[in-house]
Amino acid sequence: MASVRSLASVRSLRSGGAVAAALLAALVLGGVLLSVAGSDPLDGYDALLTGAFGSRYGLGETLVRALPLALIALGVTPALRAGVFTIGAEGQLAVGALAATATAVGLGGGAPAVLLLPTAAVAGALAGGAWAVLPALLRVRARVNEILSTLLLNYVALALLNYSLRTWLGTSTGDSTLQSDPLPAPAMLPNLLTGTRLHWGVLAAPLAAAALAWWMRTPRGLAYEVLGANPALAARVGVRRGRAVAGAMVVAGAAAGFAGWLKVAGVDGTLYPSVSGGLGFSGVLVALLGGLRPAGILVAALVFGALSAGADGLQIDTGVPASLATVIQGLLLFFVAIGFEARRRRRGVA
Amino acid sequence: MDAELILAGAVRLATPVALAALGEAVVERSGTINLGIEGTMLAGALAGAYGASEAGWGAGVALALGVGVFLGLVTALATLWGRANQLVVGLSITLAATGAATYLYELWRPTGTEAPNIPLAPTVHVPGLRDIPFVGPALFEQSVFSYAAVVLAVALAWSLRRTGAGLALRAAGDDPARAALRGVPVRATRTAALALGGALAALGGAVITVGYLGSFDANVTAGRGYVALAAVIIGRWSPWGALAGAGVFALFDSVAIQSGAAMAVPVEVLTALPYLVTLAVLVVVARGGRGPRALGQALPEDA
Amino acid sequence: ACGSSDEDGSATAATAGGAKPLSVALLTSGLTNDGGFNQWAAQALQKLQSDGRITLQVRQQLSDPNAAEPVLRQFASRRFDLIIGHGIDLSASVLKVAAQFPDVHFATTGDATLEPKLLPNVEGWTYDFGQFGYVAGFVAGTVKDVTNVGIVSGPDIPFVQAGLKGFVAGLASTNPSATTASTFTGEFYSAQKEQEAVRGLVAKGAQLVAANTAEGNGVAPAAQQAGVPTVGAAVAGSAAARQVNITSPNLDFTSVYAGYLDRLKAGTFGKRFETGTLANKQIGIDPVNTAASAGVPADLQAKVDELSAKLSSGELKLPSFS
Amino acid sequence: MVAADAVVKRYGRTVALEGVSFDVLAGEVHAVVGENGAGKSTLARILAGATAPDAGEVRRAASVALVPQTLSLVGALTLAEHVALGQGIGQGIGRGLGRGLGRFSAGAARARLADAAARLGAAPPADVPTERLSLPEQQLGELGLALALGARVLIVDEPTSSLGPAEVERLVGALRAVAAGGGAVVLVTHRVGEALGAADRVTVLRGGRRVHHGRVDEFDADTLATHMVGEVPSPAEVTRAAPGAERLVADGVDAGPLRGVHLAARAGEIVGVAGIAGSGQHVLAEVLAGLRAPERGTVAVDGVPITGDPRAAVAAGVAYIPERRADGIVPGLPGSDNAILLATLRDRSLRRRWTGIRDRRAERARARELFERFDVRPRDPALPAGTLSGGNQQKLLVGRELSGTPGVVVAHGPTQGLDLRAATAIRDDLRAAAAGGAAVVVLSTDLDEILTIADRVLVLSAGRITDTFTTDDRPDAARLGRAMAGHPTAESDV
Ligand SMILES: Nc1ncnc2c1ncn2[C@@H]1O[C@H](COP(=O)(O)OP(=O)(O)OP(=O)(O)O)[C@@H](O)[C@H]1O
Ligand SMILES: Nc1ncnc2c1ncn2[C@@H]1O[C@H](COP(=O)(O)OP(=O)(O)OP(=O)(O)O)[C@@H](O)[C@H]1O
Ligand SMILES: [Mg+2]
Ligand SMILES: [Mg+2]
Repeated sequence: MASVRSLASVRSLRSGGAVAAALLAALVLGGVLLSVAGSDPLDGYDALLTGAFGSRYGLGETLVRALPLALIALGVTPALRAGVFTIGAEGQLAVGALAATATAVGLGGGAPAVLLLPTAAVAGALAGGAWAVLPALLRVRARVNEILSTLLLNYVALALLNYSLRTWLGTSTGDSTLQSDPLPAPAMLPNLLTGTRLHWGVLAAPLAAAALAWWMRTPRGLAYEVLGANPALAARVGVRRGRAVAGAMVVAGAAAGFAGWLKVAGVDGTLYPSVSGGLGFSGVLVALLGGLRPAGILVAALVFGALSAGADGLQIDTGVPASLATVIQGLLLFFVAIGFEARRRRRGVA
Repeated sequence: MDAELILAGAVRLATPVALAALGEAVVERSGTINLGIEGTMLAGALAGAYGASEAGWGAGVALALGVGVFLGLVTALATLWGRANQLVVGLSITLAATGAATYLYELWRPTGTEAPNIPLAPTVHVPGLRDIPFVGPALFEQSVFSYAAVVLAVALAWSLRRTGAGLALRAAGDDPARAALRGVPVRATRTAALALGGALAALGGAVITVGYLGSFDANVTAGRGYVALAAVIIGRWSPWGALAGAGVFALFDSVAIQSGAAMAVPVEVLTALPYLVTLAVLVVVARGGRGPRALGQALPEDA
Repeated sequence: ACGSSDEDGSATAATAGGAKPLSVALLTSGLTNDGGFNQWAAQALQKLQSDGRITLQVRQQLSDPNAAEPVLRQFASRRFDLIIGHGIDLSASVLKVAAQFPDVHFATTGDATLEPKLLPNVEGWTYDFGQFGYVAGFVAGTVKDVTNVGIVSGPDIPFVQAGLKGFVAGLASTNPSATTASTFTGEFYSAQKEQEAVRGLVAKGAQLVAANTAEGNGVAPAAQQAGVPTVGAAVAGSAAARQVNITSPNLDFTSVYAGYLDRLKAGTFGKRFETGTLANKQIGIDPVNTAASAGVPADLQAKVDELSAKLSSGELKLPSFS
Repeated sequence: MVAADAVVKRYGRTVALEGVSFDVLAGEVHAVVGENGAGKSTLARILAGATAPDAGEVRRAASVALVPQTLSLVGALTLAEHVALGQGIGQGIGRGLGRGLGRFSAGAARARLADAAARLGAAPPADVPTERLSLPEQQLGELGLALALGARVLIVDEPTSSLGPAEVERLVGALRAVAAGGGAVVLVTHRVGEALGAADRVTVLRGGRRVHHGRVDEFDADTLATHMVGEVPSPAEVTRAAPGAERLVADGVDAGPLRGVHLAARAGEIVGVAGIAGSGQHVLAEVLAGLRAPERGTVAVDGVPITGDPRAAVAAGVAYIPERRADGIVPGLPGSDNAILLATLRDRSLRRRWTGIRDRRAERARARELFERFDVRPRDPALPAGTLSGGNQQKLLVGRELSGTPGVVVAHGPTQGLDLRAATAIRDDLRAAAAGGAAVVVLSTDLDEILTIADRVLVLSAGRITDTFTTDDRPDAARLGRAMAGHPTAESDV
C-alpha cells in the first residue's frame, strides 16, 4: 500500500463531458430504482435538488455538512501528497470533539465566548493532532503501515469516547443514552444564516483552502510531492522523511480534531458517541475526488454535502426510504469516480 | 473464563472474516485494494438468507457467491477498465450495497411480517476428537464453512506458488507494466481476482446468516469487512496469514464476550483491546516482508 | 385559540370519520421490521393509518443524532401534525428540535429522566422496565429443573440494568434458589456476539437463556442449537424464536398513539408524560408456547395471566428497579 | 527474420521515428546506434511488437523477444517462475487458462533455463527472486529467459551500459552464440567499439531517421561516431589546478559488503573507483553521499561529518549522481521541477519575498538555462521528466547535480546510456567541477570511462580497496581489469 501516487491521478474537478455523462448514468440508474420504489424519478431528483439548494434551509444544510468534510480533506492532503495514507480522521475527529467538549463544559457557562471559543477550538485541534502522534511515530520509527494503525486507532478513539460519555463526561441530567452535557451558550458558534444551522465556523473552509493553496506553492509543497513520488530522491535532497511524514500526519489529525470542535460547537451543541459518523472516511474521499487540490476539494465537499442534504429532501418529499437514498449516493460516487478519471485521461494529464 | 469455549467461539467468529480475508488476500496480491468488501459481505449475507429460506442453505450459498462475483466484476469494470480510483470505487460499492441490502430486505419482509425461516448449514461433529480438551470443540465441531475456509487456504496457498495463474497473479500485483511485457493479461488477471474476492467476501457474509444466525438484519456484518482488510495485512498477504489475522480479532472478541461482566475493567477496554493488540502485533511484524509492490496503484497505461 | 367551538366541531367530525387525517411522522432508531420495539410502534401507527385517521411517514435507523436531527427538522419545517421520535436515543434530538419549533407537536420515548425535560409541545413516554423484566423472570422461574438462568443484555446502560434487576426479582419470586449468570454484549445490534454469549452461558450451565430488552436476533438461534429454551426473545425476529421462546413481554402502542391524536384534536397536547405498564395494557405478554420446552408447566399461561392481573390491579407492587 | 517498413511513431509533438526501414537476417547481429533520443528504443519496441507504429509495417518471420532498456523482470518472481509464466500464457486464452490453473513444473522450467544458459554460456541463479539478482545477472537472465521461451530473434536495448569489461565481453559472446545458432540479434548500443566488434551490420539513427546502414566493414570508429552525432567534440581544455586540501574523507568504513574502506579526495582531484558489479560500489556511493549510515567509520566533507546524514551532505555541497536514474528523478513532475529541485528547496532567491511562494518565472528561466547548458532535448522544461529518453533523463539529472558549485561530487556511472557527445559533455562538466575546487569521485564498472577521466584510480574488489593507481603510473587496461576481477598484479603497490 506504499503507493498512493495513483491517488493524485484523480485530478482537479473542473466540469467536463465525462463527468456529466457519469452523473447522467448515476441519475438514470437511480431513476430506475426510484420508479421501482414507486415514485416518479423526476419528482425524486427535483426533491433531491430542492433538499440541497432549493431553500435557504437546504442551502445552509448543504454548507454545514460540507464543512467538516472540507476541513478533513484539506488537512489530509499534504499527507496524501507525500504518499502517507492516513485514514485516522474518524477517530481524530472524535477525540477532538471530546477534548473541545470537555474544555467548554469544564470552563462552564460563566466564561465569556472570547475565552470559550478559542480554548475549545485549540483543545480540539491539539487532541486530534495528539491522536495522530502514535501512528506517526510507529510509521517513522517502526515502519508500521499507517493505513492500518490509524484505522485501528479509530476504534480505540470511539471506545475512549464511549467510556468518557459513560463516565466522567456523561450528562448530569440522567439521560440513559450516552451524551455529554450541552455546551454552555457562549461556547457555541454564532449562527450565520437564520433559519439554518449554518454558523460562522463555515469560514474555516475557505481559509484552510487558501492556506493549503499557499503551502502547495511553497518549496515545501514540492518537497512533499517528491517524497510521495520518490522517497529516495527526497532523502537525497535533504527532506527529513520522518519529520515530514509525522508532520503531515499530525496536521491531518489536528484538522480533523478542529472539525470535531466545529461539529460540537457549531451544530450539535452536545457531544454524542456518533459525532464522527463516517465523516472521517468521507473526508478522505473528498480529498481524492478533489484531486488533492484546494479548489477541487471545496467543490467535492459541496457535492458530498449536497448529496447528503438532498437525500433528506428526497425521502421526505417522495417517501423514498432512506436506504434507497443511500444507494443513489453510492451510485453517484461510483460514476463520478469513473467520470473524473475518463476526463483526466482525455485531457492527457500524465 | 473457559479456554475451550473461547477457542471454539473464536473459530466461529473468525470464519466469516477469514473467508473474506482469503478473497481479499488474492485481490491484493493481484494489485487491487477492494474497500467494497464490507458492502459485499452484507449483500452476501442477505443473498444467502434469501436463497436459503427459498430453497435451502445450498441455494443461499450459491446465490451469495453469484452476488459476490457480480460486485467483484462491477469493481473491476470501474477500476480496471474505467481506471477509476480503487478506494473511491470500493467505498461507493459499500455504500450502495449497504443501502440496497436494507432496502431489499424491507421489500422482502415489510414491517409487520414475521422473520424468514432460514435453514442453517450443518455443523460437522467429529465424534471422539471433539472431546479432546481445549481444542476439541474448536477444531472438530464447527460449521462446514470453517472447514471450507481451511481447505480454501490450502488450495490458494498452493495455487499462488505452483500454478501459472498464481504466477500471473503475483506478477500483476508486483509489477503490472513488466508483467504485461511478459505476456500476462494484467487486466483479466486482476478482474478474475476481484471476482473471486467478491465471491469469498459474499460467502463470508452468507456464513453469518446461513452458517450461524438463521436471521438477517442490516447490522449483521458490523464492520467485519474492514476487519478482513486488516487481517490481510497482518497476515502479510498470504492465505495462511489471512486465517491467522482473522483469528487474532476473533480471539479477542471471544474473550470479551465470554468474560462479559465478570471482568473488573470497563467494557470499552475490552472493545478496544483487540485493536490495540493488533497494533502491537503490527509493530512486531512490520519489519521484514513486503506487500505487493503495485498494490493500490492505478493500472499503468500500457498494461 | 385552543378550545374554540370551531375546533370542537372539527374534532367531533373527525371522530365521525369525515375530517382530513392528521399527518404523522415516525422516526425509529432501528428497523421497523425488527420483530420488537420498533416494529410494535410502526404496526400501531399503520393500524391508525389504515383506519384513515392519519397519514404516516416512517424513517428508520436514526439512532445517530447527526442523522436524526435534520430529518426531525425537515418534518417540523413542513408542519407535520405530530412527529414521533421512537427510541431512547432519539429523545435528546427531539427535545432540541422541538425547542426550535414551538408550534409543532412532538412525542418521544425515554426513561424516567425524560419527564422533567418535556416542553409544552412535547409529550414523553416510557415503560416500566422493571415490570417488563419481572414478568420475564417470573416465567423463567416456573420452568421445571432450571437452576441456572443465563441472561444476555446489550449495552450496560441504566435502563437495561433496570430490566435486568426486574428479571432477577421476578425469577426469585418463582424459583428462589435459581442462580443467574449475566453477559453484556456491549451493543444493541450484534447477533453473532449474542450467539456466542448464549453458547458461553449454556456451557457454564445455564438451562434457560433470557434475552433482556428483547432486542437481538442472535439469542434464539443459539439457544435452539444448544437445546435450551428462551424467555424474552423477539418472536417475530427469527424462526428459531417461534420454536424455543416460551414467552416474552411486549409493548402495545395503540392506546399511546390514540391518546396523542385525541389530545391533538382537543388542543390539549403537550408536556404529558406517560408510563406503559401492564395496568394500562401498554405492556402485554406473548401467548405462552408450551412446546418450547418440556419443563414448561402446563398451567403456565394461567399463572402468567394471574400475575398480569395482580400487577395490573396493584395487588402486587414491585419496588423501583432503576 | 524481422523487417520494418517505413515505420512512423509520434509522441505528441515529438516525432520519435520518421519513416524508418529496417531488417535483421538469420545468423547476424545487427547493431542499432545513435545519439540519445534518436529513436533506438522506440524502434526496438516496435520491432518486438510492444508498441504499435502510427504508420508503416512490421513483418516477423520468427518469434521475437525484447530485452528493454529498463529490464522487464518481475522482481517478486524467480527466473524459473518467469519461464513458467511465459509458457502458461501467450498461447491463446483457452489453453492459457487451462495451463494457468494446472500445476506448472518447476523442474521443466529449470531444465529449459539450463539449456538456454548453456547456449549463452552463463547461468544466472534460477530460483532467487529476480529483484535480488545483480544487474548483470538480471541482464543475462533476460537473455536466457528469451531463449528458454523459444525466441529466435533477440532485441536487446543497451544491455551493456552498466557492465564492466569482463561482463560486456561475456554478453557479446553470448549474443554471437545466439546468432551463430541460427537466431538473430538486434543490439541497441552507444558504444562504437562494441557495435563494430560485435555486429555484422549497423544501422544509424539520428533524430528519428535512418541516416546510414551497412556492413560493419564499411565503417571505422570515427566515421561511425560522426554518423551518429555529427562532429565528435573533443574534450574541452580545462586548466587543472594542482590538487588542494582533502575535501572528502571516508575513514574505516564498514557497510554492507564494505570492509575498512579508506578514501580521501582532494579539491580539484577526480578519483575513480573501479569495480565489477557486486563489488560494493553502490553501497560505497551511498555512504559517500551521506545517504547510508555505515556500521563503522566516518565520512566528512571539509572536516564536517556527514556520516549517514543526507541533510548535512547537501549542506556541505555534496552532489550525487545515483547509479539508477530512477532514484534521481520524479517522472511525473515537469522537467523544470526536476532540473532545479535542489535550488528550489534551498535557494531563497527563487522564492517570493513575503509569501515564501515559489517564483515560477525565475524557476523556469533557470530550468531553461540548465536545459540549454546540458543539452537536454527536447528543450521543453514543461514536459514530464518521465517522457524524456533515457539519455536525456540522465543529462537532466547530471545537470541538476552539477549546476551549483558542488564541493564534492559523487557520481556513480555518470555517463551510462549516454551518446558520445553527451558523455563527453558530462565528463567535461565533471572536470570543470573539479577545476572549480570540487573533490570528484567517479564510481564505474566502465574501465574506459575511469581511465579517461580519473587522476587517481582505486580498485574496489569484494568490498575492499585492493589497489590504487596514480596518474603518473597509468596502468594499462588489462592490469586494471585483472585488479577489478580480484587478481591484482603482484608488483602494484596496495
Ligand atoms: N512514452 C513516450 N511519451 C512521449 N515521448 C516519448 C515516449 N517515448 C519516447 N519518447 C520520445 O521519443 C524520442 C525517441 O525516444 P527513444 O527512447 O526511442 O530514444 P533512444 O534513441 O532510445 O534514446 P536513449 O539513447 O537516450 O535511450 C525522444 O524524443 C523521446 O523523448
Ligand atoms: N546491508 C548489506 N548487508 C550485506 N550485504 C549487502 C548489503 N547491501 C548490499 N549487500 C550485498 O553486497 C554486494 C555488493 O552490493 P552493491 O550493490 O554495493 O554492489 P555494486 O558494485 O553496486 O553491484 P551492482 O552493480 O550489481 O549493483 C551485493 O551482493 C549485495 O547483495
Ligand atoms: Mg533508449
Ligand atoms: Mg551497482
